[in-house]
Amino acid sequence: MSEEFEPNIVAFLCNWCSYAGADLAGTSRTQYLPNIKIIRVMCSGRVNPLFLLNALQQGADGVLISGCHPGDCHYLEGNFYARRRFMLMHKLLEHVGVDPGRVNMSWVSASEGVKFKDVIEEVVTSVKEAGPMDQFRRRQLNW
Amino acid sequence: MMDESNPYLPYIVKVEDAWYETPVGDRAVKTFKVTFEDEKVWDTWSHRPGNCAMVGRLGIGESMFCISSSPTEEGYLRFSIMQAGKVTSAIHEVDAGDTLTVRGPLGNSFPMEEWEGKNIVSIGGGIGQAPLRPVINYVRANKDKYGDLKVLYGARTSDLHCFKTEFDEYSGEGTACHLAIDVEEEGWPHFVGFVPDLLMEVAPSPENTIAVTCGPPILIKFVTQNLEKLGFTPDQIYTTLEERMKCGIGKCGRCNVGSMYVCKDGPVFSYETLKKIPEAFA
Amino acid sequence: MVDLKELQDKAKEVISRDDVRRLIGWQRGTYGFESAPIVVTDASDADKLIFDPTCVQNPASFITLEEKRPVPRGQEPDTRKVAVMVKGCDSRAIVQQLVEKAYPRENVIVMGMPCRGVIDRRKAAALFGDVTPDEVKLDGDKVVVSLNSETKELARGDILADKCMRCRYPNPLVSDELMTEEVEKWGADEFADVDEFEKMSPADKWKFWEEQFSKCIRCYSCRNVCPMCYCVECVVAKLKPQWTRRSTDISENAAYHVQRAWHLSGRCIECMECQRVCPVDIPIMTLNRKMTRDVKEMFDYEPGVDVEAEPLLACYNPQDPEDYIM
Amino acid sequence: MEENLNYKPKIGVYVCHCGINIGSVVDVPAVVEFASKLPGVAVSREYTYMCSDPGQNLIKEDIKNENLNRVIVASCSPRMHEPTFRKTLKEAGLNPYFLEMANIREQVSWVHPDRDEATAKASKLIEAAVAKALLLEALEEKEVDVIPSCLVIGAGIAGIQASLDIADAGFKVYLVEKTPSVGGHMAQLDKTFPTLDCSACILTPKMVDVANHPNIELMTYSQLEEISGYVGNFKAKIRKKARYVDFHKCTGCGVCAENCRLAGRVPNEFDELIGMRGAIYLPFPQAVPAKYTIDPKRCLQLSKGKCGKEGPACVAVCGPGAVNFEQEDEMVEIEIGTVIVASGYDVFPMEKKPEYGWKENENVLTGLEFERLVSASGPTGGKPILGRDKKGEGGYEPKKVAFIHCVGSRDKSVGNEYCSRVCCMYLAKQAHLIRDKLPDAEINVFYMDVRAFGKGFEEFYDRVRREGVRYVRGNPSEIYKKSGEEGDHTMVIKVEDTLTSTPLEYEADLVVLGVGLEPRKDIREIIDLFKLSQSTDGFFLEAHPKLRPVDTASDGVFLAGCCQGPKDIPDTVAQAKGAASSALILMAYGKVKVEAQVSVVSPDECRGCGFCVEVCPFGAIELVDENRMGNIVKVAFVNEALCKGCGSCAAACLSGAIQPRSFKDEQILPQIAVLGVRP
Amino acid sequence: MGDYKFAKDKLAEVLSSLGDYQVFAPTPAGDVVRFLEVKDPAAVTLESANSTVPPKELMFPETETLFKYRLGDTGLDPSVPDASARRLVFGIRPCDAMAYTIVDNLFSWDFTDPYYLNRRENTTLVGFACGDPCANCFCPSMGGAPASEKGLDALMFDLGDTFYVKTLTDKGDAFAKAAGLDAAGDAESKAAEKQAEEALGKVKRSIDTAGIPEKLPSLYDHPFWEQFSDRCLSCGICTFLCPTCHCFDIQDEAEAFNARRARMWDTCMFAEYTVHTSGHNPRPTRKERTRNRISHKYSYFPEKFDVIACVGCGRCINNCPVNIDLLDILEKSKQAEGKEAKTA
Ligand SMILES: Cc1cc2nc3c(=O)[nH]c(=O)nc-3n(C[C@H](O)[C@H](O)[C@H](O)COP(=O)(O)OP(=O)(O)OC[C@H]3O[C@@H](n4cnc5c(N)ncnc54)[C@H](O)[C@@H]3O)c2cc1C
Ligand SMILES: Cc1cc2nc3c(=O)[nH]c(=O)nc-3n(C[C@H](O)[C@H](O)[C@H](O)COP(=O)(O)OP(=O)(O)OC[C@H]3O[C@@H](n4cnc5c(N)ncnc54)[C@H](O)[C@@H]3O)c2cc1C
Ligand code: SF4
Ligand code: SF4
Ligand code: SF4
Ligand code: SF4
Ligand code: SF4
Ligand code: SF4
Repeated sequence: MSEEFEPNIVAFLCNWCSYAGADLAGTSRTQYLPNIKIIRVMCSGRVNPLFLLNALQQGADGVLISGCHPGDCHYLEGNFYARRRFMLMHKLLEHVGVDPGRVNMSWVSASEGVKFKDVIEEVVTSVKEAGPMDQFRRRQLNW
Repeated sequence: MMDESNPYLPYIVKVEDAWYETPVGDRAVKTFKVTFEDEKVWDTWSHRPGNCAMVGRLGIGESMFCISSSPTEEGYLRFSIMQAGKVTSAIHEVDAGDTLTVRGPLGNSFPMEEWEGKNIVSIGGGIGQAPLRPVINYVRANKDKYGDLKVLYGARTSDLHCFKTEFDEYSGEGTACHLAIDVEEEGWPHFVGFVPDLLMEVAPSPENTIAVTCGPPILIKFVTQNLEKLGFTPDQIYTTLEERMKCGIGKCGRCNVGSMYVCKDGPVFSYETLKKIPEAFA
Repeated sequence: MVDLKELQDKAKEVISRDDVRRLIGWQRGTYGFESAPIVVTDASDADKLIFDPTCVQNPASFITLEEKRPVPRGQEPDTRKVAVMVKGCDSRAIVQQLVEKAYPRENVIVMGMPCRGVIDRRKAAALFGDVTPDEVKLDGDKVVVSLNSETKELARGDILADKCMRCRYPNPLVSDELMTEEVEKWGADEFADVDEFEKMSPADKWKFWEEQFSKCIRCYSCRNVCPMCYCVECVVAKLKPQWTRRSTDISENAAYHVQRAWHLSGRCIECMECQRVCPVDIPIMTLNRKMTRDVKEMFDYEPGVDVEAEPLLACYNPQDPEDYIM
Repeated sequence: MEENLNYKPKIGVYVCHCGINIGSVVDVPAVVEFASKLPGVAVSREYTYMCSDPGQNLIKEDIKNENLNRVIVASCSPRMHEPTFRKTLKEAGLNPYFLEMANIREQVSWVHPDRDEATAKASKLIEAAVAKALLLEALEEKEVDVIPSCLVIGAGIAGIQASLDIADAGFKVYLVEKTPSVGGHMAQLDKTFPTLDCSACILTPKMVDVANHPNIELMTYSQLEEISGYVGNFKAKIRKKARYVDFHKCTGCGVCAENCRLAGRVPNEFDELIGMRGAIYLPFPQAVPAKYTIDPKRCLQLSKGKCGKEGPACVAVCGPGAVNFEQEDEMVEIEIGTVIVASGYDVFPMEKKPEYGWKENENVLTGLEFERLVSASGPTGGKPILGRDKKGEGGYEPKKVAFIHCVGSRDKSVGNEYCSRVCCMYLAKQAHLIRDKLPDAEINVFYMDVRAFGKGFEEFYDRVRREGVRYVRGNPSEIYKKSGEEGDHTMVIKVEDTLTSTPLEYEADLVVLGVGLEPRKDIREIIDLFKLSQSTDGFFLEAHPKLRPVDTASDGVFLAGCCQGPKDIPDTVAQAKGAASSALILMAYGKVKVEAQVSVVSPDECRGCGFCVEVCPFGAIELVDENRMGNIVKVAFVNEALCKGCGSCAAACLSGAIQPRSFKDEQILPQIAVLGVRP
Repeated sequence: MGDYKFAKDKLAEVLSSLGDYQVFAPTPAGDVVRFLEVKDPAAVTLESANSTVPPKELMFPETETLFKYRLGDTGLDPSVPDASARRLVFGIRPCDAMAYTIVDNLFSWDFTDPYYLNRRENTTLVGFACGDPCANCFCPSMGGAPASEKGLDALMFDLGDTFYVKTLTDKGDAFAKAAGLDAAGDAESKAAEKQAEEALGKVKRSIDTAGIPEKLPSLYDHPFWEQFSDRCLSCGICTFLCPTCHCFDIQDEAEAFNARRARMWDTCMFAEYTVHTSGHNPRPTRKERTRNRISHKYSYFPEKFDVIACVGCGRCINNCPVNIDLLDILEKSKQAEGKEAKTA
């Protein structure tokens, strides 16, 4: 095994588009990096921006939120809210010194299995560049 | 007794048995019968009716509960715990074979010796029966030392009665048991109404009698009022208080009522004492 | 200038009304350069009210801080109005509270206090030390401090709060009655401080915050004083689930601050109370101002100026920016 | 099985090999072993095909024998088999929502070839599923009855068609029309492209049908005022406006209108104001119902309190004594199970394009005005005569006619980016009509491009061109009167020929503007009632542009016709039939399932800010009074029949007071805790 | 016990020579001063009158692990501090040192608290007399003084160019020895005495506490509390920054399989401090909480431990963002008309 830093990334995917897109990547046997662990939510609008913070506290090196393209939300407007929220949260985290490469968002539709893979690759690369996340991480071992 | 050098360290206890007193669901009461994992603890352990202990689950936290078994029941401790918040929910997940933590005994206790020779009336409501149970069992085990024992107990519905089977046992021994529920139910042979009303109906004589009561604050309030109406003097009435607590050893601060720490100076108080502390009924 | 007598008489009249329960304003503090808030419930206390550059606190906070006592059975809750004196900046809190339906508009009587600036006690302490002035007033472009029967004139920027130097709303944006003439707007806000901060690298930013957040003792004063922080149960205090732990360390402290900055984005009305109260001088506004600026830039949104506005994060525009989204 | 609802979680983990799909990559036995050690896990097993009957039986047996109360299936995507395993749980007597799935096929074995990596990730995903499963709750699946009746809003061709279909299927319809007559825009048209049927000829029979159908309760001159409830169980309040004419007594003879003191002096909306009516009127001769209506704003008696010396003429002449000035609006309350919105469109308001000289010049007409002009039932009896005086005399026939395409469509400057889809064709139709009526006229059509995409459209367009209609590619920048001289009707059209890039000027004495279709000006009324959304063009937003084109975000509310977007009559009718069938499905089945994974509010934590109310795309949340220890406060309340469980509200709520079941913060945070830790 | 001195410019040297000790001294952290472990003696400041955060955190840290364990195991690993370790607090103000003597009562009554007490045991306190008390100090009223020796092992005075150090206990002597301090003479001790007296005169504020502990309970229902509590933010500043406040919360924290039980500062000014799970709160509003804070310090604590839980450092007054002034409250309480304690 190489010594290279393998980031751990938590992804929040909406059930109808992005999770389906990930499924499509699966059914088409599109290989991608295993660094991403997916949490399924019904809508990207469900993702509380504080989840990101929590993920970073828990030790995730990066996060991804993905939902339907604007206008395609299964619930009509959930992703519009999500977009606003994460535009802001992204900026806020950047402001406190979290490398912007750690916080990622994408629109992946149910037909974009390939895009899903590309997104993963891009995210893994950008998180790798940012390095291991130590800023907010709970320092359990020092107790 | 507790680890003298570090009162924050709990004992590990094994759950011997656990069962629901009331139907499963929110605010259910579950009883846990536990023994120390380290049997040597028994050598130094002693508790009295009214004592409490911090029961906890590692990884979640601990909360204060009264030890609901009497010292006369040997070889185990019992706790009856209502599911309420974080810790109690986690404790409810535990079953026979699992472990919990216990830190105690804590707090003061009922002055059982002082009461010798007297009649005892126990008046409880809901989970408030938990601290009364050891008193009842202590008196039953020392029948000769005490006068008459009367047990009054009520809950909202018959389902919500804790220690249901034990009341038959008491009656079998000749102890007067008066049970109540708040609203009519089919086939309920006993009293229907609130405990303070039950008390007036039973109307125990204050003559050479001690009344101990525990239940929700509103119950305690009206029971004491009614006891006074029946002629009980404040020094004949005892109750236990409940305040939020964390350390249980008079340090963390939050359980004070006036200058008293409920965890140390209580939870057992005579009504005579409480009358002087305005915060006691806050 | 405010005629204090007139102000107090007006207050007396208001608090004497049958439908008014309390009146919130300022009174002289016991020491230093800051006044103390006062809640008047009896007309006789109205004489204590003042208004001058020491009146820094935001009285709107106290509307939502008030805890409702349980109403004994058979009794009616006291639903009489609350009168509140507000400066321009404070009034934005009322606007935003109304946007968030914190209370119905008719429940408050807003007494508007056009304002020309208030003292920053830290600046004052640096200039004068640990003292209590006899009087502080604004005279044209100067701040006049009388101390031990001497008077000293200062440029406004030397002693007034930063927020005042960039104030765009010196006149209350909502009020039932203005207590004095409106004043002229003088400030502008270019967010130069935010721009300056943003020049730092992520690593340097974190270094800065790490030092700042480490100091936090989690007294939550910043939250409690904030007129927009009035949740029944704040997420930081929740046990089920527990988002933030009570223990103080850099992880939890940072989480607390980011969480609060997030909750205040599009809601913070820049009264700067949070930063003022922090006993360990954490520059909380550096977070809030960044959000304020971004919210304005990205969504053309300014909280606390329009009662009819929709809350920023409860609405969207299909054309919202999405530049970093893949 | 109630006993299973024990606080101590007993989890069964079932790892599927999926033949070799999973098993060939993931070390399944190792994963099973790993899972068995996780907190709360009582059983951990593997099987070749979990979804097969034996696989499912395995789970069922364990639920029964081991008293399991949570089940994790680690296999394919939950999008595939969640319903399957939910059913398994249900059949075993366990609440189906005690299921959690770990997707170790699509997300692991099919995408990560490395055995170690795949096994590690599969284990993590299962661990996260266990963490969540510990906190799962039992949910109740509910069905509600559907009241077998439908409210149709708008009686244009869309509303008419939908009503007839539903009524024919045997269900009750309440058809509500704002104006005094049914028919909508189609009734205003003369002929219809591309077949040139006479609009009235094909529409009038249907209009009569809706009025006579035993299952249709027609409410014209009426308006929906309030709607509450949810799919299957709506309550509506409808205002029947006072006509001041007794509906039952009026025979439709029309003597009143003839004798009205304002007869011929009130512009008629139906004629796009180019024709006249009286204060008491029938909008057009074929109007249904054929009952007269008094315009309260114009009627002298109603607006001034006095009509002539002898009192209202209409009263005097009406034989049956139908005129009744005392009449008041009537409120009707109905209960319905479904709703079809068919409220139609408005044409582009020319006020937004003053450069075309509409309004100042009587010979610049909108397409719709032109329809009335050439209609046999129109003000000129179908003759294309302009500039008649008030008495309807005089006037001239145009010699040069210009048609302008895309007026108010495909034009960002007026805010309409979309194509109105009918203008190209109706202009072609109208050019043809002119050619028909005025064979010598010079006809120029100015267009951006011609979209003749429908059945028979291109052929029709060809035919029109062959008839000597000249198509000039260009978008006029200005239209103005050539001279101020009396009798000179010539208009100048400034245009750039975009094919040759030459600026040109054309003359015409009749200009017809191909105005586009816009959302109705009063569209908000309906949006506010139903909390419907609008797409960017302002028309109602359908639930899915492809797959649910007649549904809306509000269950049980369907769209038909131009209210959803511009379309021609055939498309309108097709959509109306679609909407009718969607409504019929609900009514015919009689029951509808409501989402179980809906949001709940913890009223003790809610601060009543209403953020969630604003956010909810389905209008499922409202603020209600809550007694908090004697103090009345507002808190959010979720109508479970409306909530779809998207969870947008939860992310908007600052204090976490509102939570979607099965996706609560306390259920997601443990997943994050497991997956966040760096391996 | 002896008299010592060292030149002011030797401060860094003295601090560096204390290698055997873990030394804590007032150090600027951002814009505030706090007692931090001395890493760089040059960073130490003796300028500020009082550290913002009191040195109580050295005995009773903001967050402290009580014991660690692994989830699933039952072995508990208590992290009790070593009582024999050597720690030294340099430059502690007399009020803060006196505060320890008050808090000691709490941590040693009945059950003893090894965490706090072991640290107390192993710590040498080198005080620093105040020459210029700050505006809201009132230590003399509380039995202290700008140069009080209570609870200290040594007391240091700033005599211009030199520091005069008076050792008070064996621990103090050990410190003087370890630091290699020079002997001081009469001149220095006289100067110090004079300075102490002058400083005493400079204390601006005071309160006569006589009768307050007895009176407060009679004011239980008195509306005068509301004059203050109405503007209270219910924040924890006054208590967190009080050197005698000692309340704490206990919580379990788990990280994957590692877990600990820890305690962290808590305050009676927080609404959730006393709330039961049922939602019942015996102190539902700021009135009860304000009353409890004052009553606890000035009545309940003295009733139990015979000493008022306040040293007059003025921190709660200085830092309260809404000018809730302890002395003001106490004065008002003296004026307020009490009534017999309510009998239920
Ligand atoms: C002396 C005493 C004896 C008790 N005996 C029993 C008993 O025998 N059976 C029983 O079911 N309950 C008993 N209780 C109540 C029990 O302590 C609470 O229900 C329990 O602390 C709730 O904790 P939680 O973690 O589940 O709730 P959370 O809301 O998660 O707890 C937060 C913290 O609040 C405190 N707290 C919350 N509610 C109470 C309360 N009602 N009383 C005290 N502290 C509270 C605890 O410190 C707890 O750790 C007793 C309480 C006291 C003080
Ligand atoms: C100039 C012109 C020429 C056209 N020519 C042709 C053609 O030749 N061939 C062709 O196929 N198409 C043509 N069209 C298109 C055609 O008009 C539409 O396709 C058709 O009318 C759409 O019908 P509808 O029922 O959806 O809407 P509408 O006809 O607009 O009907 C809507 C009805 O709903 C009523 N309503 C609205 N709101 C409410 C409410 N809140 N409550 C109650 N009632 C309400 C209205 O009063 C109206 O009666 C033409 C359009 C124009 C503008
Ligand atoms: S006021 Fe300051 S110290 Fe207190 S919680 Fe806020 S930032 Fe932390
Ligand atoms: S965050 Fe600070 S500046 Fe913003 S509203 Fe709250 S207290 Fe005022
Ligand atoms: S930080 Fe957030 S949850 Fe807490 S009070 Fe402020 S807005 Fe509410
Ligand atoms: S989950 Fe979605 S549909 Fe349900 S109430 Fe919340 S926002 Fe509305
Ligand atoms: S549930 Fe949340 S968002 Fe909705 S009103 Fe309550 S506090 Fe506001
Ligand atoms: S510091 Fe002041 S505002 Fe904060 S709790 Fe104390 S008294 Fe109240």
